[in-house]
Amino acid sequence: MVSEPETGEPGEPESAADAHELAPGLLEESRRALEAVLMVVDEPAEPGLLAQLVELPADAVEALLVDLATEYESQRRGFQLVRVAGGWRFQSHQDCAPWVERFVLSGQSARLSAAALETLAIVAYKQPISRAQVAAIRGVNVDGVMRTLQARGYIDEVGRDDGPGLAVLFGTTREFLERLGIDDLSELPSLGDFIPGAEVVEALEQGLRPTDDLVLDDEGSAGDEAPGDSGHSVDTGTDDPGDAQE
Amino acid sequence: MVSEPETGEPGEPESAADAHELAPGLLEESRRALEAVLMVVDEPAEPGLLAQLVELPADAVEALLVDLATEYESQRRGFQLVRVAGGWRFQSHQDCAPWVERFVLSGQSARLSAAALETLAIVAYKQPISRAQVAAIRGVNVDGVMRTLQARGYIDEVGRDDGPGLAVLFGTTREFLERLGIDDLSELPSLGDFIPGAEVVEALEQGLRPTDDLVLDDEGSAGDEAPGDSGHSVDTGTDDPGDAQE
Amino acid sequence: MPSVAYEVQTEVFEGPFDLLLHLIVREQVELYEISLAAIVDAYLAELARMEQLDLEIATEFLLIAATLVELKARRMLPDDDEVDLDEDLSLWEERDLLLARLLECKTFKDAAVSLARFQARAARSVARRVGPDERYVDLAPDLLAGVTGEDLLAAYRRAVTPRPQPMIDLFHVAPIRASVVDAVAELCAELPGAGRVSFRELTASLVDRLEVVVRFLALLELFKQGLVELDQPVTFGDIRVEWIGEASRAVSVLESVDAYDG
Repeated sequence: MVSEPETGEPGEPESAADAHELAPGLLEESRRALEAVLMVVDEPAEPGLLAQLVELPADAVEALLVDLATEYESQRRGFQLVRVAGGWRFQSHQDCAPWVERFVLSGQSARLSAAALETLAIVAYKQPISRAQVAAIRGVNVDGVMRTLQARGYIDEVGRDDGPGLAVLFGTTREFLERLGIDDLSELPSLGDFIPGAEVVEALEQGLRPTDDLVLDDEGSAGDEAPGDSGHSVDTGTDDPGDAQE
Repeated sequence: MVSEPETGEPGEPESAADAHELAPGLLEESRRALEAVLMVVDEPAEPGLLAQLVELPADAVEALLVDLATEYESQRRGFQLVRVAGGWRFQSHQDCAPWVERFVLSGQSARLSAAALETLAIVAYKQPISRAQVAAIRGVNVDGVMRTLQARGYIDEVGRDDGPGLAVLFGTTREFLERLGIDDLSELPSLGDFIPGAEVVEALEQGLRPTDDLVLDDEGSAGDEAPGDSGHSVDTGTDDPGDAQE
Repeated sequence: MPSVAYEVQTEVFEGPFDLLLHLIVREQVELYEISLAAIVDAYLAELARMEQLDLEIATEFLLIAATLVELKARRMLPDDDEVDLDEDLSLWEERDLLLARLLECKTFKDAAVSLARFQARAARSVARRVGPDERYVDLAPDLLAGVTGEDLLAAYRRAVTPRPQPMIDLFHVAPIRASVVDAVAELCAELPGAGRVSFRELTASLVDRLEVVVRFLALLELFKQGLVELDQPVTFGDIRVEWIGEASRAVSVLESVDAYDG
């Protein structure tokens, strides 16, 4: 129902995206959608997902993105659209690195991003936990964030899951405790009777199915909701955090 | 294809930033620096901070940002640069909401209940205010609602009452401004705008009149109960408490 | 006393003001001449129906009930000179206080609606909160500076709070353009011979709210044209739909309907 009939307008066929013979209106709508989404995602967005989003063939999306990147470059924007780690993202332009460094050094941004803090919090409260489980809870790929947290020494590998995948399990470090000014994990504020959403419980269960709930229980985190009582098979709708990170 | 915008080419001196008579090269450099830095801020960046960073007067920076925002709008970008909660930030364009909603998990879009909204309104307009004062206005215990609002970052403790009880006083947060999309509290409509109209006052007055006829002559003038003339068409302006949150 | 057919809907009233405002402002506007007695009775009835009240709320409800009952009693007294003027005055004072509180409460209710509107508008945009990328990570001295356990807890709660599902796979992502014309056509095909169906059934397969709204508009259109019978036995209940027209008239309907675009 979307497909605007191609109007006779030939335009300039030299652009890569135009080569796909998309109607100009649709093209602009798609371009805007891509810009909007890319502006707010906190991990590089895979072309496949973007293609689904705008319902265009992957190569048309790729062409649109290349066009956009060129356009920003020619407008000498302070940001650029780049392809990294298999996805696309906005970042500050390399030419402007000194400004950004200055900003970062000013201490104004010397904090974890909201996304990173959430990830860290999940690891802190649910350790030991695999990357896939964290991703399932946050609903996005967390590889980059987890790498950053590990590089900064806040989290580290603490073992492997017994399950078939032998997933690496993460936990917080001594350094983390020191930064927070506490002696051990039991000093973290208790989760109390806070009940997370069903899909979170599910995500945790999924990942730990082979080893069952023991793993969670002998860890100090207070107020864990009993994994048992969430047995109601919740339909999470999209249980594909797994392929979100692939 | 996307209309090729005018690039940094100097030429139209009508721009607000140009009015500051900055050399075109410097201007462009500053513009790029701002774009680069705004790309990495995770909360609205205060003009003062940005000004310090690019070493320009704050009003010149402000003018540059206004120009940039206009430029993105005219280029029909999928993102926009906005001033909110006392600072500047990039965000996805509101026109693109349908796409972004489907791609990005935005935790903050969970809606507030009618009770929470009313409580929030009281805090917003009467801050700093204690829990007990809010409860007195609403006529119900508000502890739970206040906790929720605090946990979700809308309100926070801002001090203590001087009175004997040293009651904790609450106010709205910067996040509240961000979520409402306003720059500061003065952008909220004045509370006076919501004072019930004459019809409502009359209905209340009428409903709670202790005497059918006028025992106390100087109280409530006669003849205000002409049922005919105020008809049914009175718009009370309220929604049902139940569906206000939809 | 005329028995006012008073049905307080099974709403949850969030407090005595909520209830009283509902009784006076909403109902009275509709029925205009409602007596104080009826309001008081409805209020008391509602109070009786509330099974569990915590003490604090109950007290507030009861205080107001007391004022109301007093007002009602005063109104029913024969209007002679025996009335103690002091008592009378204090009753007026109480009443005025109640009035003032009701007005204040109403004011904030309306302000809340306005806040919700702001919020809904702002929610159409999502902020970029990405932070410096990995190129800059090593520059910052301490990423956890100023972060407390409470911040961490808040972040955890944010992270595990249910949120809208990503719907990439389930939705056709293109903006929905539903037209009433199309919906009328569909209904004209579906309804004749279908007997009595419920609106819920008619919209069960629709995913987007706009589509449901458009279907509803289409139904109203058909109703206007006398082609369907609509019936809603319970307020806010399901609407029952029955085709009463001839199938052949459907075509002419189509031409008279405007197109709505999402």
